[in-house]
Amino acid sequence: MATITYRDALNQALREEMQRDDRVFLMGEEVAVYQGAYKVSKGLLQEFGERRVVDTPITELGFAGVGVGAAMTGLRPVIEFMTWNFALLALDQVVNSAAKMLYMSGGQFAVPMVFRGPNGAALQLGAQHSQAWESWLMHIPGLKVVTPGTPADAKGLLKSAIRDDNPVLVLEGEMLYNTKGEVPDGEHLVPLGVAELKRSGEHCSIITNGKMVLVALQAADQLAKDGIRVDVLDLRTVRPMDEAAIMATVRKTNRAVVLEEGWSASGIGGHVADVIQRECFDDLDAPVLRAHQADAPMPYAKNLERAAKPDAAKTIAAVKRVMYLDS
Amino acid sequence: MATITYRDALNQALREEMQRDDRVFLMGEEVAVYQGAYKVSKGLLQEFGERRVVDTPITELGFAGVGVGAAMTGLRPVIEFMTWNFALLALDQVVNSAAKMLYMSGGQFAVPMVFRGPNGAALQLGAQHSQAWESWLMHIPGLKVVTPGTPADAKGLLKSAIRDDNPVLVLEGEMLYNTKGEVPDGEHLVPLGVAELKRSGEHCSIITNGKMVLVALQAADQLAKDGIRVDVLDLRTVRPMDEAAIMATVRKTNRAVVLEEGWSASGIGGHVADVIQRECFDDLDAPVLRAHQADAPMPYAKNLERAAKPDAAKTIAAVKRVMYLDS
Amino acid sequence: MTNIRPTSTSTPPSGTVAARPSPAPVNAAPSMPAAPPASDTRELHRELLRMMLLQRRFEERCAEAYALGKIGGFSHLYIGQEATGTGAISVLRPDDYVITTYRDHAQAIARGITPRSVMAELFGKAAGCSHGKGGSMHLFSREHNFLGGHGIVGANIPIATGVAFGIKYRGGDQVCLCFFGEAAVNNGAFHEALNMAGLWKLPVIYVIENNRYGMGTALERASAVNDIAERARAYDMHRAVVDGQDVLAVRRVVGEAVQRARTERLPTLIESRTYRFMGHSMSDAVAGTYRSRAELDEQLKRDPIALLRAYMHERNEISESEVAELDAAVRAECEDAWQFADQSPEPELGALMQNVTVEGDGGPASGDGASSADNSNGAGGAPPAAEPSS
Amino acid sequence: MTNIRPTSTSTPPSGTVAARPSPAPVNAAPSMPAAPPASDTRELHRELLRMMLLQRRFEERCAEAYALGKIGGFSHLYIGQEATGTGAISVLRPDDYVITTYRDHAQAIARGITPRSVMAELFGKAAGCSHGKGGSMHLFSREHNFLGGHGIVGANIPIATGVAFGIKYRGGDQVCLCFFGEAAVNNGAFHEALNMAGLWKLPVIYVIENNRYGMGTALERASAVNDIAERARAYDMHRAVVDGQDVLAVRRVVGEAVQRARTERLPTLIESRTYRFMGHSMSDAVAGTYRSRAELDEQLKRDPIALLRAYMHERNEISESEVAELDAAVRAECEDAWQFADQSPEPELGALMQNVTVEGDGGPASGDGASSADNSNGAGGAPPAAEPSS
Ligand SMILES: Cc1ncc(C[n+]2csc(CCOP(=O)(O)OP(=O)(O)O)c2C)c(N)n1
Ligand SMILES: Cc1ncc(C[n+]2csc(CCOP(=O)(O)OP(=O)(O)O)c2C)c(N)n1
Ligand SMILES: [Mg+2]
Ligand SMILES: [Mg+2]
Repeated sequence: MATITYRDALNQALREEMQRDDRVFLMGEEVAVYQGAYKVSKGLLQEFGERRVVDTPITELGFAGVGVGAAMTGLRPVIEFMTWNFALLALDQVVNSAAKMLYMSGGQFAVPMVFRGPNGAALQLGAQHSQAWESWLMHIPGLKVVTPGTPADAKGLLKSAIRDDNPVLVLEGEMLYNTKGEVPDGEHLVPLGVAELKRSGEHCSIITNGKMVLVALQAADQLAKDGIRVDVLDLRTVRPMDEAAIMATVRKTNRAVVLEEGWSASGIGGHVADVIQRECFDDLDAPVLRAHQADAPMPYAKNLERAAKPDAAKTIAAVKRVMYLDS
Repeated sequence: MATITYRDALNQALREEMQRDDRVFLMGEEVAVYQGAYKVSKGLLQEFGERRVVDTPITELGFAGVGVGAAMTGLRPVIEFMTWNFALLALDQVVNSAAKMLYMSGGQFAVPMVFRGPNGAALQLGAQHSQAWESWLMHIPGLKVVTPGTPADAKGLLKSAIRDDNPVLVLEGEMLYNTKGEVPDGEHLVPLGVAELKRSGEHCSIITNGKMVLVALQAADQLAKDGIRVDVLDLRTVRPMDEAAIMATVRKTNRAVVLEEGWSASGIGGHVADVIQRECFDDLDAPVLRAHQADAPMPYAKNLERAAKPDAAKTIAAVKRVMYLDS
Repeated sequence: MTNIRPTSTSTPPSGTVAARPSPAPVNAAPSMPAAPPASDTRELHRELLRMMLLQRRFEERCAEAYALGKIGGFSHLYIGQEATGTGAISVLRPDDYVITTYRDHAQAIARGITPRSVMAELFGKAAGCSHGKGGSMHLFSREHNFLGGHGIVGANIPIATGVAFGIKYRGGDQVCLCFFGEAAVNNGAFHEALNMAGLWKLPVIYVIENNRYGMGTALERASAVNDIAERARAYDMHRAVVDGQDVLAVRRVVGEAVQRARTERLPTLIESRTYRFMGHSMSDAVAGTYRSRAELDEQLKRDPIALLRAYMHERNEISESEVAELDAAVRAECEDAWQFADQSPEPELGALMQNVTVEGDGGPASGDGASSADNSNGAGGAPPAAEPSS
Repeated sequence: MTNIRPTSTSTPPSGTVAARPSPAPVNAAPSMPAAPPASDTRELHRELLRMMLLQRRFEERCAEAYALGKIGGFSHLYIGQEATGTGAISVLRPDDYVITTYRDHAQAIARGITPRSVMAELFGKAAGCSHGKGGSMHLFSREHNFLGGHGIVGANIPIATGVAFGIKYRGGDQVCLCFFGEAAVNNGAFHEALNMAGLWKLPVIYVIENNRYGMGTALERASAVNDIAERARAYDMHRAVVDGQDVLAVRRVVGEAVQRARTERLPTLIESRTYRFMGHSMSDAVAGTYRSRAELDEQLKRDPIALLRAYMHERNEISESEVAELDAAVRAECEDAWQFADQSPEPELGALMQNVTVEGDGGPASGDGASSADNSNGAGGAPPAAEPSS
């Protein structure tokens, strides 16, 4: 086991899959000469050349479509969005082409490709650059959506995504790129669609994904000091969702908080809460509560941004509330 | 009270608001010479001329942005998307420009405009033309989203939308355009953010919106034959959502089914179910159930399409299940 | 059904520069290599005629079936434009790729997809070329490298560019032929894709079918520049304009572009000037709203089938009775397609949840959209359990 | 701070065709109307110099503040490009509109927004021109018709087109000036917007700031056509190329375009050839990755401020000591802006839920994102109730 950064874990995944399979190529803005806007593709141009590491113009819609065409005819593109914020411009190709091609063609044309890039807020990037898109993206049949929260999951999920025969969206975290963690040596694959219990407790379940996994673990640490032991369930893949794992943790603890990075309206947290109330109606000792971003565009000012984002304190408050421990 | 079609109700709303306020104009594909792809704008070119009824090239992103610029500087554009399916190409302008401008500018630039057009599936239009977008669109702070289900609401909500100082999205129904209903004479405004109980009963609540209102009423009629009387709550506006009305009906019936047109993952139904389990935890006699589109792109074949769509039968089955009447 | 694609040579057969009625002024009509033997030429012309006639009769039956409710949804007919698809596709090899828009019935047939499987698709049957899931706007055939039928204006243009990227990536010598209407040229997808194709030098041929209208909007009311092939300049790309009613001219111009793509890996933008004889789709009146009856009548004089027939008559390549025979044969083929489609079974209900993802195949039936305490689909991975459709 | 916009005339003051160092070859440099009196000219030149110096010193302080963590997020400096924004904005009237990208600090100042309120915005303070909510990429001022600071490449181009649509709709004679980088030209939004502006003849001036790179990608690696003003042809639009390091040339060329927009309601596409002296944003190295030190050094010789100063020296319009005085004055202004920003209060926490919608204003504080049984925000209309931030 080596301890490496999330960034290096993604880099390894790309490198290994490109070594393994000549059909895999990386395309996006600044992925080649610049070595990636966030250096995830560092060294790949040097190793694989211009044919397989391709800088594009600033044309998200266009190069997403290029990926779809290449995938339909035998390649396995990895399309990098510099951030998922810009992918908004490309969603027609993601949703109407990539996600539906297999179905519309009656099973004839699979679209084995990956769309990836950082998702959600970093620090003080303002309203247009700080959006978490998993709630939207998981809405669409035909896609798979993964949100790795640790270096090991980053590597293992990205490798599985590249090998999957469907369009898989990989939502990374700009704030995660520098985080470190142990990553198993050698071939490391994490199956799509399987959640992981990142921490085990019995009083309450915190169900989360992506960047919020670290926040949940922080909250769990602090709660432990008060003698409150929680399950932290990392969904890892948000579509397809591992509902069995959700039910298992809730049936154990009888209480749940869903922690999500983005906005609440028709958000993933509501989806998970609905699964729980439907599947675990008689197991629940309290309503499921949620922690999420304030229902506003992301402000720039540091204090407002801090107030807007979900964090350990808000998660702890929610846990205490579902345990009827608040004031 | 005149009985008119949903189409004519929208047409009246546009005409009256354009007569009232010279700043209001209509722009989109085929709205002028062709009189609207679905004839909603019939006669408007003749009455208001080319200056105020403007045909565009097939450039959804571009003309959505044109609307934003015009709205920022004093006009009140009504932008028609031929259908919301095509609006996918324009979502960057809707989400990143229209919805955030007021906030990013610290309150300086409001964007008083309407984006409107038919939403959801018609008949056998296939995967790319049959998508219901309310679950996505209600996710975004800064927007208001309305989904009129009757001619009266179509007129009253569109008029309120045009007068509102925010970007308001009006999701109409292609299958509704020919439906008829009574519309109050004279000035008729329906306030944004206020749900309406379309039918009253005491055994269960069906909570729904848009095109599904008619389906819910059908279901209610059939259920009544079995002696089951339901509330049908039409949300009308899905953002901001009238949570008080949801709580009121559930507290009355203690059981709820949420009926939505689109897909289930991170859908509006999950959002409503979450509101209910959170706010009415102790009032519920059964888990909230949902009826929605099958979790697949819309197929073309008539029998598959029928199986994919939510309908009265599926709604009835869900109601019976929450009443523990199934088998 | 035989197809007219030469299977091994990449040089389009020709003999098309002679004194046939060369109607509209066309900018780009370069001279051709030496003509093949006359009998070949005649055979080719007959096949082009047969192919266009087949498409015409097929779509006449589509209109009929639509009126009877056997075809649902939209249906965008190609009647009047047959020369463009037929001529362009006729110069391809089987391993080349074709991608197009919602106006795809006739092009699918031109590519060799059987009228039976196209009609079955339009009837929403399991035997359809997209197994009943695609419909009129989404015809696909992997066997024919026919990449669909796309419903979003402009969306097929970047996809075509990606297909060409893939060809170059693999070092192949195929080409990708991409059709779209003149109204799509104003869309951002066109611009982004053509810039990349020009920049990266990809083997793709973009054929603009300029039928003068995007739905009800005349070219001049939507485009700042009316000489649309001019737009190729913005992408450092070869360009050509061709009379889209003249199947032989289309063959020649597209043939050149295909040659260039195959051997030099260069893209070309071709404007084919044509006209649709029917409404935009079945719900659109043929004339009266946005175009006059007189304009239509004028254009009907340049029916691509009549033009080729007249040309062949002139050269004594076909007799009236041979034309009648051909016509009878294609009518029979269309009747057969209709009967086949009509009698074919609908898809099994279990097909609903198949092909959502690759693994989703073959799962149990249903997923009818009612999730319940014991049947959640949601974003669940496995297809939902079967459930009585109440 | 005084601004250099002539307030009543739409003819740009000039006197700029004389023997100043006219460096890079420029395609479009039409002759100008008669020069205004010499003293006016001198005053104008001084003001242009002062304005550019102010921007330069201001952004040097931005870099410093960024390093100290007083400015967060991204910060895209304009250093090296000042002549384009300054020259272009200088010919506008107060009631004209300006819209730009994330590289907006200097242009905001050129438009007359005070260094204090720009710096306060960058420091995330309530006194900022966007009240601390926008940040570096989203500077706005209704008072100055400064329509932002937009972070999505290309997105401001359709918006500008809509502003011009509005002007024409109301029958006004204002214009809209829209800045963006050369990399944005490949984006679909550019294409769609310019087509409409050309088609509808809207009073908008698009200024491409061609600084040769979009982030780390050289123009030639992203654009099929390198002579980017050529693209105006695709939209039937006037075009011009100008030396973007020469503030007087920019004034002249933009002035002409403004005149055309104001009087004839016609759009123009201008390519201003410039160079950024700093990295793309604060995290990007100045040279080494995608451009060489040598290239940068070569470009530094054409500092727009030095060029104007040399020109004024030559014409005896300014002395060394006067330059030093100017510089001292703008440095003091920047120091004042820093102090002001530093000492200003952060926004109240209650601001978080204000301005989400027009009605949302003035609601109670908080909405910290934890919804609970007694505090749901979700898509609820009212801002959530205040809640201890635990
Ligand atoms: C993005 C998008 N916007 C609008 C539509 C609706 N629509 C379908 S076809 C069409 C006209 C297209 O015209 P053109 O490109 O000239 O092709 P033609 O139909 O003439 O073959 C329109 C507006 C669509 N399918 N996609
Ligand atoms: C749609 C979109 N894609 C990518 C980005 C990230 N990005 C910000 S600036 C930039 C380069 C823009 O270059 P150019 O247009 O030449 O302007 P310059 O920065 O040189 O002023 C990129 C890729 C973005 N903001 N928006
Ligand atoms: Mg057309
Ligand atoms: Mg640049």
